[in-house]
Amino acid sequence: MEPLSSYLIVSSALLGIGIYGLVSKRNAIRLLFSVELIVNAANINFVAFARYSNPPILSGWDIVFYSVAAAAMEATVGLALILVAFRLNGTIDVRRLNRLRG
Amino acid sequence: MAFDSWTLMLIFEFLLFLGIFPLLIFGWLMSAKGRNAIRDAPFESGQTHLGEARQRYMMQYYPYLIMFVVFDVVAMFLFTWGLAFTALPFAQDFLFLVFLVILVAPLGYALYLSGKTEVW
Amino acid sequence: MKRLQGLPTFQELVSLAVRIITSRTFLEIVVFPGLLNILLSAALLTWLERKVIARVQLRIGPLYAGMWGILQPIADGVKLMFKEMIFPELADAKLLMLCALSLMLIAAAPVVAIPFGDGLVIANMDIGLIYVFAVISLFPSVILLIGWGSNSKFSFLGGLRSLFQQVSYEIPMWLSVLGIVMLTGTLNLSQIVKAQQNVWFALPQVLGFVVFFTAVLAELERIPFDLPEAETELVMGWMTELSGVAFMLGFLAMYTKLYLMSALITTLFLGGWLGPFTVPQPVWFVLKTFVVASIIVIIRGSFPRVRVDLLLKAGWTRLLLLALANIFVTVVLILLGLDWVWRV
Amino acid sequence: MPDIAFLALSGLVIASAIFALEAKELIYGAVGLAFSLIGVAGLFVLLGAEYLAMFQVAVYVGAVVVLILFTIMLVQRESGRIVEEEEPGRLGRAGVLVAGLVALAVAGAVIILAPVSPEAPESYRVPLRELGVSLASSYAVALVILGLLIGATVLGGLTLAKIDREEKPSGTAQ
Repeated sequence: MEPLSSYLIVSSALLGIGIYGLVSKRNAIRLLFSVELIVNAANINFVAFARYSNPPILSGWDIVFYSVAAAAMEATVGLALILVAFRLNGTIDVRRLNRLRG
Repeated sequence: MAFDSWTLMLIFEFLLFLGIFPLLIFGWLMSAKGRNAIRDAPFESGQTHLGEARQRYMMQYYPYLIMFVVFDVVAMFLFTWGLAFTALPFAQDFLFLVFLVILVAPLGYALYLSGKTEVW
Repeated sequence: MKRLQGLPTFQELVSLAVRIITSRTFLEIVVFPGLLNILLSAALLTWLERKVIARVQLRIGPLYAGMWGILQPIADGVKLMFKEMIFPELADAKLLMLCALSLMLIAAAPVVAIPFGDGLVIANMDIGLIYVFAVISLFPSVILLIGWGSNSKFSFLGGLRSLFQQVSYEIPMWLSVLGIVMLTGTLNLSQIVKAQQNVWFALPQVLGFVVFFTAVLAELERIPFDLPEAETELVMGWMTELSGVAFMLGFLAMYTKLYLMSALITTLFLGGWLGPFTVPQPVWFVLKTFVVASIIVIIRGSFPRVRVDLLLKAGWTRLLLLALANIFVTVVLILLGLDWVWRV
Repeated sequence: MPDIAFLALSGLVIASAIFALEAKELIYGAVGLAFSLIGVAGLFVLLGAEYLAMFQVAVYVGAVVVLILFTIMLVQRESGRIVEEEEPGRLGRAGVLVAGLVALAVAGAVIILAPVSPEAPESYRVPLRELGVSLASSYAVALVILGLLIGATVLGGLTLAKIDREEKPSGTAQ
């Protein structure tokens, strides 16, 4: 069985990729991808820590349940926002969405 | 030779892949490759095709999609409840009823909106 | 040459191969509940469907290939293998082939968890039911991608219809089996079959059975819910621009799905491998599955099609309400203390 | 055997995450995201949380990715391709730098500070019924709040996405 740290390295790498996307991408949907990746990095950490405790803690899994559910809701509202932004401005490039006009 | 069930699942999928991937390659290799404007046209009942295929269709059913995402989550939570139903004390069973009742008004709104075709 | 000393000899390799091939696990994966079973059954179902529909419509159906045309599926397969794969201009050939491949992989995956007999299951998963549902829920995205990648209006429209239909009927399908999970307290499909030793779940869960059967018809895109590939409106729906081997894979995937969904209905509601006479368990199971599949086929021969918006609305209102009603019936059953009948 | 599985899965997760962000077409990016999320579900299976893995597959790949694909198809223009403006290379380099620093810092901090308990049980599966019990008892308040969140999502998402007649620039409606 792998050591705990290997899971943590994977999740850190995923977090890094997500932050890279948030910093360098300007397409709203790609920003949403980045957010999802970051949430998943956190979830891996939760499950890994819960699994490697002795005895394993059930709360880790419970929290990930709520985390996945909340992330799905976030994606739903985020995509609706992107849809509205596209309808009003004709683009989903976040650099163009800098005017606060409904 | 006892395998984990997920390993068995992967072995099964891999063998199936080994079975059908050569078929696809075979079909790709055996097929004629000539390009031809008429043959490559998308099927439109024999007519010359007009306009873009990837148009913006069917925004009308967007509420159903949102309800699906929401109810996916709800159903998964309900399955944990169903598993634990007999193990839980009676009062806590009905917590999930509260959980469902909260959802009634938003879903009613979603159904109402999906019926109003003029807002989509 | 020193390193080669450690390598096994040819005879050792052969005996190892023989041992693997004759091992129970391998036979289960490749022959009976596994590959050969589902591929042959799917092929047989294509023939059965053509024959039954022909009888319903006072025709004869396939006749020349083999006895009663039973070899027709093989002839079709050979024909399709040598057909050219034509992809329309601007279509994404790689994406389409990847999607056809993954359609087949997804369609066959549930067989891993379905028990064809007591202990005759490839992987006896504790979460078998949820596994099957999770795998089935991968279909809409693949179909949407096929519709998009084809660059054809028929495909795209069919893909979108299929997406909305599957999405609308997945939730009632999930909720209709919640009653069974509550009664048995397990997600393991073998345990669920064993729980039906006294009474099949079709009786106490009759509402759930009706909802599940209807939702399965919609998931399979069959009449009266065949809007995604309504032949008279949308040609072949999202499969319009698939051809050759890609079409074969998509078509086979649909029939594999039909077979496995019938198997799931049998497992959940009709007592799985259990039966009154001393017939081998897999025979009972396959027999029941084919009866369910034939009923689904006969329904195709006798019902008209529903309009798409009415269909979606019915899924979200009536079917969902029926599924919830089924849950409450189950709660009442448990509160009355009648659930001992199905305790494992 | 688990080592190979772990390496393959983490490779899948990271490679397809990068592909999701770097793919030329947004549709391919969404497919990459789906594969990455399936890989995460595989990691959950390795960690013994099978139900959670199925939850992840059904909710993320079955629902969220479908919604993302549908939105991409709605916002496309010009023969199916989204016109993405060229990202300046400066921004990409800055992104790599920031992300690398943050990832290194987090990895270092987490690994150093992690309370390692080497005697964790070798094989462990989440007991399904206890999971349900703890969801309904210890996290009862969170469950009700989740219900409120879900309701707010439906209301908010639909109110955002529907077209208001008064908002139309033409002003002729009504």
